[in-house]
Amino acid sequence: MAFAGELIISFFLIVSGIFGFVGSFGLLKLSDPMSRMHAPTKATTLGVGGVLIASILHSLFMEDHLSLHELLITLFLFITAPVSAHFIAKWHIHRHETPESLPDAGDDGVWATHDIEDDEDAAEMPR
Amino acid sequence: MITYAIYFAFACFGVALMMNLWRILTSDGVGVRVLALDTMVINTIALLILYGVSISSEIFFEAAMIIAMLGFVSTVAYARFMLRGNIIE
Amino acid sequence: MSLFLIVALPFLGAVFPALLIRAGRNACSWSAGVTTLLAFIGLMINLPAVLRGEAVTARLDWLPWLGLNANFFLDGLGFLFATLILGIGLLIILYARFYLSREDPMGQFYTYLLLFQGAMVGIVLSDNILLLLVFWELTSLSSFLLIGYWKHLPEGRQGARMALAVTGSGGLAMIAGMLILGHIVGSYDLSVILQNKEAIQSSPLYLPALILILLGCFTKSAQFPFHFWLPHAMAAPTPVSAYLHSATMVKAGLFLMARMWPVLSGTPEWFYIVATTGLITMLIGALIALFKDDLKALLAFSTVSHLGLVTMLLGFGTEIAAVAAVFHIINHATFKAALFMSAGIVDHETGTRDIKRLGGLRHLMPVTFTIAVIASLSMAGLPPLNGFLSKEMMLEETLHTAWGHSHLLVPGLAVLAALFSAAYSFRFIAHVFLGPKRSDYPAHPHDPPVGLWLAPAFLVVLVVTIGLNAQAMVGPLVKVAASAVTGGELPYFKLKLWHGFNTALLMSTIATIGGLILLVSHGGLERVWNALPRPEAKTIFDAVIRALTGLSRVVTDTLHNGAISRYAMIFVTFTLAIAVYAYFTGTMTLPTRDAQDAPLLPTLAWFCLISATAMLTFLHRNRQLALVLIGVVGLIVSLSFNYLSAPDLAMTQISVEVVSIILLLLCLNFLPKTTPVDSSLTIRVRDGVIAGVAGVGSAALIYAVMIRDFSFPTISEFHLANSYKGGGGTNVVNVILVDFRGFDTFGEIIVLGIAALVIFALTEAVLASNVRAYLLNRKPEWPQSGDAHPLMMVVATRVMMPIALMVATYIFFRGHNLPGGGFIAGLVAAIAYVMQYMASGFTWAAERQRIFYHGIIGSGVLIAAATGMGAWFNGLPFLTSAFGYVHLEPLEEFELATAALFDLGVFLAVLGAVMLALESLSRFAWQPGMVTEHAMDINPKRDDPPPEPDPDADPDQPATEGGT
Amino acid sequence: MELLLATAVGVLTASGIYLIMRKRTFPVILGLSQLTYAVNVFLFASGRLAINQPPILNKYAEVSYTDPLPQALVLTAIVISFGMTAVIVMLALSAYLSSRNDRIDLTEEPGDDA
Amino acid sequence: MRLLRHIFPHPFLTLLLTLVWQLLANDLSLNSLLFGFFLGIVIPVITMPYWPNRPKLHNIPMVIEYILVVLYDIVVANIAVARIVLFKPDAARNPAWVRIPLELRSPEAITVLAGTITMTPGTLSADLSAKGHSLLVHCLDTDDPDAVRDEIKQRYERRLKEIFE
Amino acid sequence: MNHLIIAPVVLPAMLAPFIIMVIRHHLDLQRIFSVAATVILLGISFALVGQALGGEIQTYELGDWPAPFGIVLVLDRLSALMVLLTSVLALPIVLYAIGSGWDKRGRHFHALFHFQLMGVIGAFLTGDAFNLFVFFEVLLIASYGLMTHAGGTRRLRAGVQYVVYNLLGSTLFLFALGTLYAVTGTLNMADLAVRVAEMPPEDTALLRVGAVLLLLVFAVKAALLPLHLWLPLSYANAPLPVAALFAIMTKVGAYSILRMYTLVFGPEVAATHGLVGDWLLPAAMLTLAAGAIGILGSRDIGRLVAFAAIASMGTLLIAVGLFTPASATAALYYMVHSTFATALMFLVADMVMERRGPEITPRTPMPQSGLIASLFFVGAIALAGMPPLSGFIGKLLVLQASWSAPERVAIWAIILIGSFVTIVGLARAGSLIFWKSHAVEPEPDPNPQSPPEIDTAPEPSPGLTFSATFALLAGLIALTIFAGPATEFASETAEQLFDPSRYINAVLKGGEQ
Ligand code: NA
Ligand code: NA
Repeated sequence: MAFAGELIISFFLIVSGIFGFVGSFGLLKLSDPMSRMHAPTKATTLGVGGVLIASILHSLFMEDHLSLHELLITLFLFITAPVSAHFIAKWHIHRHETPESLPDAGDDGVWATHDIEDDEDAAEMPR
Repeated sequence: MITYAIYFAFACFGVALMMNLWRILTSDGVGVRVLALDTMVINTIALLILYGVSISSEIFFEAAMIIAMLGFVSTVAYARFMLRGNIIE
Repeated sequence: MSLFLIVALPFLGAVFPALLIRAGRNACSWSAGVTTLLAFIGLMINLPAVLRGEAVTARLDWLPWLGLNANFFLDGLGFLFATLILGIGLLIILYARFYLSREDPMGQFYTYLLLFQGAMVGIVLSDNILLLLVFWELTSLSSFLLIGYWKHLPEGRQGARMALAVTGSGGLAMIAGMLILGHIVGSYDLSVILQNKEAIQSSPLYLPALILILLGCFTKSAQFPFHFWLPHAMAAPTPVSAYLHSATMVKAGLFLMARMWPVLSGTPEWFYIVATTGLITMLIGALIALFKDDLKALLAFSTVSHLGLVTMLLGFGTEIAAVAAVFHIINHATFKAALFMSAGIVDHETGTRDIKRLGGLRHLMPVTFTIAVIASLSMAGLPPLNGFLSKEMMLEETLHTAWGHSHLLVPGLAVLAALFSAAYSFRFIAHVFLGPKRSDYPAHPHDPPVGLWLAPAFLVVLVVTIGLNAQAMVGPLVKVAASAVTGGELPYFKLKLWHGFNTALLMSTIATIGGLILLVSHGGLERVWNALPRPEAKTIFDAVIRALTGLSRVVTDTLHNGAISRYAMIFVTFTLAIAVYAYFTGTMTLPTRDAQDAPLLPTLAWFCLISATAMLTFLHRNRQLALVLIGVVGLIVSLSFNYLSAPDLAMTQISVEVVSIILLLLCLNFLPKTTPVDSSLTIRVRDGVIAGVAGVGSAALIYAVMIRDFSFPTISEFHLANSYKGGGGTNVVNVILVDFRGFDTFGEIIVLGIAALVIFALTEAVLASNVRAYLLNRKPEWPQSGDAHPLMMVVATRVMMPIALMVATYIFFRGHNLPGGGFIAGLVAAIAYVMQYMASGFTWAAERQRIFYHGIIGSGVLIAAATGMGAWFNGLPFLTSAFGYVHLEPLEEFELATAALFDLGVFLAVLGAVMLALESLSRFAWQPGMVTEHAMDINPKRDDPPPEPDPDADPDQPATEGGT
Repeated sequence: MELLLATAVGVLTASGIYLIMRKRTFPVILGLSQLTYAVNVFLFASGRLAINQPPILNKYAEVSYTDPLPQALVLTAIVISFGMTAVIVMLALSAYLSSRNDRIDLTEEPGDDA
Repeated sequence: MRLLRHIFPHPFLTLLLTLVWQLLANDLSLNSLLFGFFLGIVIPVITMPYWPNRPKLHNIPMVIEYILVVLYDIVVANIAVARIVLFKPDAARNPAWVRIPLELRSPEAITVLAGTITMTPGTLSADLSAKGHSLLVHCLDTDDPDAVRDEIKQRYERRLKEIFE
Repeated sequence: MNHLIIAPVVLPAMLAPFIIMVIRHHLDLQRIFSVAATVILLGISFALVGQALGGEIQTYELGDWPAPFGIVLVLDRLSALMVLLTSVLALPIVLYAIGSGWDKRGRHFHALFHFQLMGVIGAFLTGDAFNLFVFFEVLLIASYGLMTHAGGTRRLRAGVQYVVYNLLGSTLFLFALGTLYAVTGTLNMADLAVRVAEMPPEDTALLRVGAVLLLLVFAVKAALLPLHLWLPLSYANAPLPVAALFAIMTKVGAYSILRMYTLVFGPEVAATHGLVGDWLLPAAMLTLAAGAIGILGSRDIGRLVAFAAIASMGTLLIAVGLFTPASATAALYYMVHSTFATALMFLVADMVMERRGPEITPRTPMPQSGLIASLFFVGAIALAGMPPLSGFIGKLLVLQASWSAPERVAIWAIILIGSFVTIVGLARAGSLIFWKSHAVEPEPDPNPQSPPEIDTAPEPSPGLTFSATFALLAGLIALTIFAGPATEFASETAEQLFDPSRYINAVLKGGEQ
């Protein structure tokens, strides 16, 4: 049992290490800015998730008590990582893309980041 | 066995950290740097937890949790600054 | 009457005119006159005692620690001077009442005058040289006010400043001299000092003390080369000139020389310094007076000359010379005051004091003429007037005086001076009163009312009567005064008009005849005089002051040029220098601790930190990048704290870090986004070197510390031992913060609260200024993206914010036993709110929930303080904690501690402070039109509502939900 | 370990001091921030370094603890310097908005204090 | 009923927070359960003004199904991404933008979808359209953007629609 | 347990939050509470002085933790004197601020004012080195707010400099405390004294560095050259009533030097020998010179008084730097004098500035010119150390105290020449401002929209402002008249200071060390 525990823990540790590496390596290797974003948001998150699971298992198998609070960090990361990525993507769109370089936005005409009010006073106007 | 696995993971995340640093140091756009910093924060969380596992201590949990929360807030703040200038509007 | 009262009366009298300004001119002058008269009477009551040779004393301990005591004594010398001061003072008060015009503020005048009078009386009655110094400097100050009395005259201003500068600086020198003297003797009491001639004159400090004291005397008595201020002081109203610059203040220096005569005189140093100065002053003063066209200037230089005469006599160091000096002081006071008043009358009546515009007044102003002639002839030293007597005595004394090896130098120059003196006296008569009547006087001259001429007339009567019957009139007074000067028995002398035909008479005759010849040839001489290059004292003085001011300005502006970058450089350099000095003057043993080895992880972190710092330093011009790098540094520092067994610190560090970055980002929004290059490469290299040295210094210092053990057991051993049983917590850091050193924390939250208040106040101040208009019209520097409040962020926040608050609560409650506590909890809670503000905007969030951060801060501090004060009710000191364990079925046992309440105060203060600061900063960006109506900019549910409206899924309209 | 920390303090100090001698408010604030890090770590290290000995009392085992006092001091110092940073940031911004000039020196230039 | 709505503005949030507290406290005891529940009530009341509307979850089993699907996708697809990052030359990759027309209307649902897209490897939701009717997705490497779109709609949006609307 | 010792800290610490919480929007109430609290503070201070007069040193152990493990407040003669000085200064200044309307030109004046008092008083009372740092920060951050009160471009920019410079000082403070703790393992000042005295002679270098860094921190506060550079711009651009209050802040620096370098690193302590003597005195002399030169070279009145403050700090630090009981006596007397005189002059400068602007140039006359001129004259006399006011006595005391110092000639020369330059500078400024303006006819105003109002004072209640100034003047006069008792008190205080064992025993309860 203990060996199985060790095995599982080690597995999670190694896998998460690989994903953690991939996440940052992708950030370095991938050339275009949008692609770069992919690697860290997922791989790194997953990597951390793996470490956290390893930690839970470690306390379960090695210290004989159930400690789930690592799940909380996982929860945080799963909620926040997409939002962070979303913001950075918006920054990229804002800076480096034009309405023409993006696919057509359908009925809405334009993507939200490009939806800039020309008139300074527009905010005051009733919708 | 776990010890070696931990070392391996340490190495992976340590190298990851260095790569993030390299990104921060060499990028030309602030956006990528913010992304790299965000990744760096997440990697440090992994390192902290790993370190906790390696010494069988849970003393770092709260710190890791707070870093996770605050890393998000600062990333959003940087991004909002780049997008809107004013981060609280 | 007590001496205290005599000294105090003029000061008391000074108060009345100031209070009576509105009561009219007469009230002012009456009150001044009456107090002076009272003091005079008080003085006269002591006359019999003084004449008996007794010293009247009055003593009061003022500052025994220093030896500065209010001790007064009245002997012959003091009596003589006090009589002059109060007596002539009375006459001046009378004269001034009629002299000053309606526009002149009379009350002010008398106040200043009486202040001066009191100070003078103080000088001459002091039995303590420190006390004397007090009065001495007071005369400088009050004369400054009197000279500058006519504020509209630039000459008055400059003259007053010059007088103050010269006499004030002399006074400062005298302070040093007096202190030395006091130290030699061991007492500052004159009566003691005067007994210690031997000790003083044999002291190596005798010469410094002598020079310093004489500097005071010479400046005050306008001795060469400090004589130049006196003529410029003539810008004062004539009563002032008559009083200060003929009769009293300028004689203070003479008084002091006379006072100190018993212990200071009799040495070659004394003779050569004092007598020579006096002789030169007498000669130069007389010479210059001859060529002055301004009546008062003429009289001023004449005064300089006569002061020189007395100084010279005192310098001779013989008893008879001292008698002559005392006698001449009396005589000069009478005729010179009369002359000043006459000059004042002429000025008053004709509208000019320029001799070139005067002449022929003898018929128009017969009374004035008479007074002026008698006084002038006395000044010229003609018999039978009193000036003649003392001049004769002076000439006689010069005959017995050898300067170096020469027996002719002193008498010769004295005759020359007497000759000039006669000449300008004759000129005063001839060019003002004699000659033909003129048609171009600025006014219509005639004799003034009796009030104006009564005082000089009285003085002239004295001039004549003393001249005719000196021994009876002033003989006893001169005797007691002179014996006070010499400090012992005097040789026999008798003041009389006729000593037979002797050398002195011959010298007098030569002087008189020579004077007449000079008068006749004045026109020619004047052309020669004007053609000669002469140093103009005022020009030089002005130039010196201007240069001094200019130099000060340059020095000051260069040193304090407002460049804090340079101030900081100086600060750092100085600190380094001093620290290095302190280090190398100390001793050092070998290390006592082994350094721990550095595993991979810390090395990586170190590498990150160094790289980020280096990059920050070199690329700081890109401000946004700099903030990212600061973030890296903060992250690594926080990690290091974690690694080095400081979880509390790590959490605090990272929370503070994030809030700081948010603040900086808010601020950078308005600032330029890049820093231009302002310094040359040289400067940058210099700064780099300084910074490098500082870095090496701090690194070496902390390294040296870390590889050594504490020299003593640390106090924290107590904290570790007592944290649980005395403080009820296992997190020792937290127990230290809220209990062992709770007072620090109390101060700390107050700092934070104040910071927020300051930020709030600054915001208000800036927004109340014209900055507001600028902010309203400000355009963003770069195009803003659309979608200010992205949907994803808003929704994520709705979940994250409650969780973050939960985390804050958790951190708060566990802090006493595990890492955490009120401070971190407060920051986390604040960040939770910041998250909300970032998601939906400040206005939207603030509109939904108005939070009075002022109140939160205040309540936080008050809760902390109240918790601290709770201990008072148990008779224990502020911040004494209490804790207990509660066991409630079916719950498990839990702890209740007052420390938690204190920590709640901390929590609230932190939360309130951070939020108030952020709110204030956000207000800069807020614009009136900018009302955020919705939590998120894009909400498809709001824009196209579903076919069947569901009340529970209402769009987030403020109208429906905001009111709760 | 000690050497790493000492050099880190040194580099942070040097960076901070270099930046506070710049002529604009923003880099000076950055410099103060760096200096704050430096001094906080310095103060922390005055209790000597210990790894894995947090001052959280262990009720069950005899273990050694790192010196808690410098930690408490640094905590106070961090909070205080945070307050100070907030004020200087705000003040620098106010000064900039009032004068439209972020120079930190007030050397007498014509029209400088418009 | 109204009172209940004020006490429990977001019942699921209350539940989540109670759970979060248990995780934080990291031990299951009556004390922590009661206190966690108490906070789970108080904190949503405090934050209610910032979450005025009340989204409803209609299909609880579907929630669990969805979570499992997503977790599976994350793990599996991450391996794919790792392969791309580690072994595929940059030039051989085909990054692409994809527009996903949305049927979802609830902001919560859209957020979950966008988050899912980002967390599942190979795709990243970059932006919404101006009125929120389309989602802009970036693909790391795809030859057929339309297939990506269809799979997202089929695999995630469908389920979310059932959960939220 | 004598809770009175902590009362002067707790009172403002409670009042200020109360003001911002409850009566934030009611200026009148704020004023009433503020003045009332200041009066109470004054009462407490007198009571404390009364207790200290007995000569017994009292301690207050916060949290009931024994020294040196907890924080302890110490009431000895010196701390009592300083607390009294602070509250005596505070009352006229708060009255002036109200009378002149300065308190309503920005927000939170009264709250910041009381926080400032709290910081200053705490610094005087504390017996713990780190707690001293905390109170330094309290008083500093409150001073940042007061210095920038009411805003304005130049004030804000000067404020940035003031804050930056003091932040450097605070950083240095922490470096010093870290070093001292690292060497001695304690923070309590009495305990520090014990341990420093027992320091092994072969290991003093680090201690010396710590000690000297601490001294430099205090030197910054005390405006010792060349660390005084922050002062002119800050004080001249602060609201001048605030600058008047700051007269006590520089004294905090002087106090700390006196305290630390008699108690902990005293003249007898071998380990830190020569740290002060070698350079503090010359630096103090140069400070005096720089101040005096600055007075002569000033173009505006605020700066003039700021330099006068520097000069008087120079004189004070000369006395402090001699480190003998006699010089400490002189220093204490001069400290009180300098506080009142500087404050008085700042208030007078404010009156002038409010009426005719800051420049020292001839201008049109101003309302109440005569009265203000008299006050200026008296203030100048005090600052220049001319008789009859206490400045002269203080100067004599300092000169006297330096008699036995080897640097006597230099000290005397600097002090006396400094006085001379000061006199010339003040006379020049005073005659230009008050006399020359008398000469200049009220010219036709270039801006017709602001007609000169000659007879109306700019303050809402000039009665209050003048009373406040006269109160300070009365302080100076009292200090002069009662110079005997005052020096007696100072000399006993100095004796207590130079017998650190009394302090140590009181704090460590006879020393279980
Ligand atoms: Na306690
Ligand atoms: Na600091």
